[in-house]
Amino acid sequence: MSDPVVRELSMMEAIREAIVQEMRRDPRVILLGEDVGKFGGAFHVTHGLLEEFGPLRVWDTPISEAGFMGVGVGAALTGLRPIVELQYADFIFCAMDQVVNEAAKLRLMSGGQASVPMLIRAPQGATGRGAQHSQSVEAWFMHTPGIKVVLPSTPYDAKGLLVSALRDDNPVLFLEHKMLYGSASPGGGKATTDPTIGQLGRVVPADPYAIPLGKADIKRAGRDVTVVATAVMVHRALAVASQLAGEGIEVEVIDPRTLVPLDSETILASLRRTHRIVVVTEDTRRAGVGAELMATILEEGFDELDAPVIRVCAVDTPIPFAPAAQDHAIPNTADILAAIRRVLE
Amino acid sequence: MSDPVVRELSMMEAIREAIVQEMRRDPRVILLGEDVGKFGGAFHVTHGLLEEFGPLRVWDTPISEAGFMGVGVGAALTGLRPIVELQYADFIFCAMDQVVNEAAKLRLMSGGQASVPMLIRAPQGATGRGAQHSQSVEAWFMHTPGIKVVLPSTPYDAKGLLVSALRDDNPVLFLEHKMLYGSASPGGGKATTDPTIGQLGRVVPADPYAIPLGKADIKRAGRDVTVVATAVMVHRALAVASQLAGEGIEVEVIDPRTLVPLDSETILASLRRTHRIVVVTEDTRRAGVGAELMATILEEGFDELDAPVIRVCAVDTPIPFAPAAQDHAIPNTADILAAIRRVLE
Amino acid sequence: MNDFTAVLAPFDFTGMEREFLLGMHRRMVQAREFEEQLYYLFLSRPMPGTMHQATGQEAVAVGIVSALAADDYVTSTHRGHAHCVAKGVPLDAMMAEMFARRTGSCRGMGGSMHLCDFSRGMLGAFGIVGAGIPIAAGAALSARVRGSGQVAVSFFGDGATNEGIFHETLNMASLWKLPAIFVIENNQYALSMRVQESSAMPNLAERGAAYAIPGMQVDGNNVAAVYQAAAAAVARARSGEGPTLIECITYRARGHARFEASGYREAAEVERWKRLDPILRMAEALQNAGLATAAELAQIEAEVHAELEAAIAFAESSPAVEPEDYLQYITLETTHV
Amino acid sequence: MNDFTAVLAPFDFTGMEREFLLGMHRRMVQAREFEEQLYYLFLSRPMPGTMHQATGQEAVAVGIVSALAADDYVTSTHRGHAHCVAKGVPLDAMMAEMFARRTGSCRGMGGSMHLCDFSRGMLGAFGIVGAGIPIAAGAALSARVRGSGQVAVSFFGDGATNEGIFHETLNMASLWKLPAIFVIENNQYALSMRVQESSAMPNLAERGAAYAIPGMQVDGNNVAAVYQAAAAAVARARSGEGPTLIECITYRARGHARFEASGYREAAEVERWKRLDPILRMAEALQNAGLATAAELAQIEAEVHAELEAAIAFAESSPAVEPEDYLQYITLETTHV
Ligand SMILES: Cc1ncc(C[n+]2csc(CCOP(=O)(O)OP(=O)(O)O)c2C)c(N)n1
Ligand SMILES: Cc1ncc(C[n+]2csc(CCOP(=O)(O)OP(=O)(O)O)c2C)c(N)n1
Ligand SMILES: [Mg+2]
Ligand SMILES: [Mg+2]
Repeated sequence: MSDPVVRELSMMEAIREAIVQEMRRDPRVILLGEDVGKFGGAFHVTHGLLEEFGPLRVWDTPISEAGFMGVGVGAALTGLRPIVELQYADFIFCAMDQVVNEAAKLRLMSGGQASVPMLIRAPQGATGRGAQHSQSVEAWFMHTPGIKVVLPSTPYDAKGLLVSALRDDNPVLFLEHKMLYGSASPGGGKATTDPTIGQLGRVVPADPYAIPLGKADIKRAGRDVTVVATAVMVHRALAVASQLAGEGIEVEVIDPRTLVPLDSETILASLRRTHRIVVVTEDTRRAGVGAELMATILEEGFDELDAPVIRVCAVDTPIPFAPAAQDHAIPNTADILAAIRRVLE
Repeated sequence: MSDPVVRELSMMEAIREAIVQEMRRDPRVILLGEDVGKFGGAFHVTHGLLEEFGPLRVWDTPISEAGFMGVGVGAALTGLRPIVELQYADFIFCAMDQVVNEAAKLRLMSGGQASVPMLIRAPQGATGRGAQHSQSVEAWFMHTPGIKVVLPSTPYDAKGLLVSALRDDNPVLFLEHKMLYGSASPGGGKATTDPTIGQLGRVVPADPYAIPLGKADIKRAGRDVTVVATAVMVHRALAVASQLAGEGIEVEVIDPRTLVPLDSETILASLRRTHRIVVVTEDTRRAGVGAELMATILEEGFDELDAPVIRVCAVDTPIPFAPAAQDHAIPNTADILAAIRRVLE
Repeated sequence: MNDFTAVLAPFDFTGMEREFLLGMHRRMVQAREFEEQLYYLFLSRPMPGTMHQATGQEAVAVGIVSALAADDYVTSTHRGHAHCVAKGVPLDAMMAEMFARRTGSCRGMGGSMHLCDFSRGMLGAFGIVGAGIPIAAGAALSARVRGSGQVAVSFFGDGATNEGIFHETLNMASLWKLPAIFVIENNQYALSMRVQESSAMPNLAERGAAYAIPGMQVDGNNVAAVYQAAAAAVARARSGEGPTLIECITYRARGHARFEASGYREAAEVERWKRLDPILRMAEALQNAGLATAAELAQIEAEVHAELEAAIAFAESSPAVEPEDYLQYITLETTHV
Repeated sequence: MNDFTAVLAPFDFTGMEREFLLGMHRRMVQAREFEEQLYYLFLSRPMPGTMHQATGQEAVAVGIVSALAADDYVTSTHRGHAHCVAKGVPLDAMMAEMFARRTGSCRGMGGSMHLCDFSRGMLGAFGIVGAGIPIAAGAALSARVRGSGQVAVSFFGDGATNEGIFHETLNMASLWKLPAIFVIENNQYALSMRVQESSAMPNLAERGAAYAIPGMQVDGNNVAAVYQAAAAAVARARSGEGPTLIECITYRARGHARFEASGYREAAEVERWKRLDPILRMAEALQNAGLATAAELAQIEAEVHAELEAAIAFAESSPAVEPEDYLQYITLETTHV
């Protein structure tokens, strides 16, 4: 047997590859979204799919988020496995009723008759485009019973998680951080980059593989303090961890990868080793992901804590336009560093 | 000076009175919503207002939640103070974009030029009508920067909080628990009741008064354990407190009344006396209000805790129809009692 | 619709078999009787939840669904009992659902506003006004993709046409020529709001033109007329010509929800519509056409009455939902990864 | 619009003063120059955020807004610079906003997609497609309630007409006869989607009929024709007759957003529309009518160019936004309770 083929891929390419491979494998998978066909998607993720799979599999929709989300629900109820793409996660609020009241509730309301195997993909995160194109929406959906939430931080994870999400029989929200795509938006401009985003997880097997939902990944092992971080914050936490290693402080960085289901066991196991924990997320603080992680840790790991958990989150604000203001509102490496030092005091 | 007039009012009557008095005082206050005029509102709250204030102040809308929410935003931006009523809080998801992306963000996006003095009223809570008419939506909006969230538990509080909410210059979401209305829905059926909901706060002054947003209320003082509860859960917590008083356990029951802004100081002051705390809310658990309260307590009161905080919340599920199932999903007095006993162990 | 007479149509049974016509009549009687029984149940004992009666609107549900095949899809509304009956959902299971029993169509998890039966293409009643519209379009799209030849019908009220989702869905369905049929049950009111107060274009069928969708307006209290319109729309849908919008003019004989007094309506109006009751009219038309005798129709009523008594007995004797039942229905364990 | 020639209108300046016409021309040149300068700024240095050019569409913004009073309201879109220029938002403040400076129209908090100026009735550009539509209706309702006589205009694209919010708002505006004007900037595309691919009824003005709203289709590259349509709509609105839907046929000369290459368009189409450039056409018409000489027009261009240079200098020399500035804008302290 020859070695499996691996290449370096950007997250955009990794997601695209997962979609293409699953669409080849399973004729029930279809795509719905604005400009996903001819144009190839606002961030190029669905480039070439219309050509390969044709208009019965790839549906260019009008600007009608609620409508095509509902179409996705109806298709999922009747034997297909739609992928619904939103151009920016902020626009999910236009389709919120179909996500929260229909997709997520139908299974229960029907007494188990219905299943809604629908994957919603949405690019999110702050990249300087102002308050209506910058939000991190995971907490709203973490609070929505009946839907799973995935938030990859690397191309490798993205491919494997997308495969699982697509094969899952429940609605899944798959949130892709624009800063991690590693590709320009064809809507204009160059790829948004962040100096802390390095080579992590860029090596991706060519064959399909599945990373189960609900399995956290220890991105760096360490004995002194646990940092739980998601998406871009994984990279910022790793940058800080490298820096602190120089001082002899070993930071363990855990990426939950999926928020629902949440692998609290991996987090608590780490806490039992380090007894100190910092949580870093890009969503806003109040009633956000950080709050839930803290509550879970408090409930299940109170006796293990040598110091209060610290959460590092975005300020409770719509994201301001000016880069200096945006950068203040979003956690940066200095914020993470300060939190780690505080929890170690 | 004669004594101020006080009467017993239901919460429905108290809210109605506050609206009427404010509409008399301030010609900028208008009403928008389905069946709010001629019919007097799905829960009778706006009964008689069309007659008194006429069609320029009371607007019966088509079933177009996103549309009339947006109309409310536009009216608020241009000199009015609209009250937008939703028939059930579950329907706010149809109008979510206007709430999250417009109402809540406009002030920041405009660099402080805009203000959106809009009050959104919505009845919520589980009353046996199935998954699409039962939700408690506060956590989604607690997580929405730029909007305040009010959740009254008594007629007295409701009147005073409504006055403040209406005079506030920011968007405010005012959530009214259907079980607390004390009135039948004219849509059919008798008033939904709960044996634990007694006479608390039914005596309401006839004159207008304002209860500031961000001021919690200690509904019962006690030295042994603090219970933070909202809406119906305040009443259930009080019932449990009475029962435990018979055993010599003194429970302090705190109703935050507003979730944004949150009066964490009153909660922490209580914790400094009792050192044990239970949080009880009707919204679902994951990334809910309970999580935020726990996180806040952990951050600011970690050293005061003699035991882990316990949250008692709804199960992470769409609310099932069957009463037995609904009652299992929602916190009841037995759940609260068990949590208090556990935190006292 | 102030001038209902404009759409009032004589009963034309051309091309319909006696069995078929009596079958439609029976379905209407079943739907009526199901809700009338419920009405008294809600009056006489504590029943869980609430319910919205479609009394007086039965011809819409039955006429439309009678033009469908068993595996075609339907989405429904808060006022959904008649659609379910028409689609053949067993009365026992429907009644058991109203009683919140384990034997209910939705295992007691849904209740009146969420009745569904996926084995019969009944994709669900929706308590969110308008929510079923795109879901039907999605089912139609799915049928197209799978090449199954199925069509999908969405029922919704006059009030629902003012939701944005109506607009978004009809546009897509037309663009893509989906095999979908959009049925407006124009019962003149959305709760207290007359259609003229809530729709700037109260002739709702004309809204189809905004999407290049043919709009038909039919006598919604004439089951044969409704059937005929539906049959034409189904043929259009199956042949790939795209969706049709059918506005059925009808009337909600009872209140909006159980016991809602409808004080906003004039007694004379209610009386006028009583004389146009779809079951009465069909009974008369069947007799006039010599297709059934009064005795035969009474026999149907008696049989349906017995069915409903049996359904209630079934529901009453069925096991209650246990408190933790629901936990198994929140998410589906996926095993095939 | 495959057959644009159907709406191509000759310039008719009847009843318009020379000053007024030159003023409109100047506004168009300002809008054009503002965006062209930005284009080069984005090419030549790191600029914050993104921008969407309305190049080729200036006559819509200027023609419509020229029919408004200073205190009338406007809501705009992601492609909003021209609307702001037309409404008289100072170029300095607009440019400073693009540079994220404290002196920007939105204090650097909004950026290109959220430009607004409440002192001039400019209620905001919205980055959510369609979001400004009900907000304009709300402003119109507010004007009615306050008896102020103001009207409100909402600009939005052809793509935006497929959002449900378009439907919900137009229905309410018509029912309530609000003093509102809905302006479709039909530039033939929503990002990559041609209007025929996204709207089942590509004649968008006809969608007004679904709400009993008069729909007009105008040559959107003819500022005088746009103005005339707007003036009629404003008169209708102020006299209480209700809203008007105006579809302006135009073309997006540049990509969807900065540097977007628009590979989905044919070069011949782009070329054809270049010859229909609204500024070129107006310049020609002014000269043909003997209202301006080439030199006078060149003078305007030179003056505008200088204004833009000044605006850029103003922006560059303005203080940057400080990291914590935004904290004061999240909520408003209410003191009057
Ligand atoms: C999104 C949403 N808004 C409001 C309601 C409350 N509501 C339930 S039924 C109804 C009236 C519906 O009118 P129509 O569509 O004409 O149907 P009908 O009740 O007449 O059958 C309203 C306002 C709801 N269930 N969902
Ligand atoms: C709700 C929403 N959906 C999608 C987008 C992404 N988007 C921005 S502009 C645009 C195209 C808009 O087309 P149109 O309304 O015709 O305006 P134009 O860009 O042509 O001026 C899209 C899809 C958005 N900003 N908001
Ligand atoms: Mg109706
Ligand atoms: Mg366009």
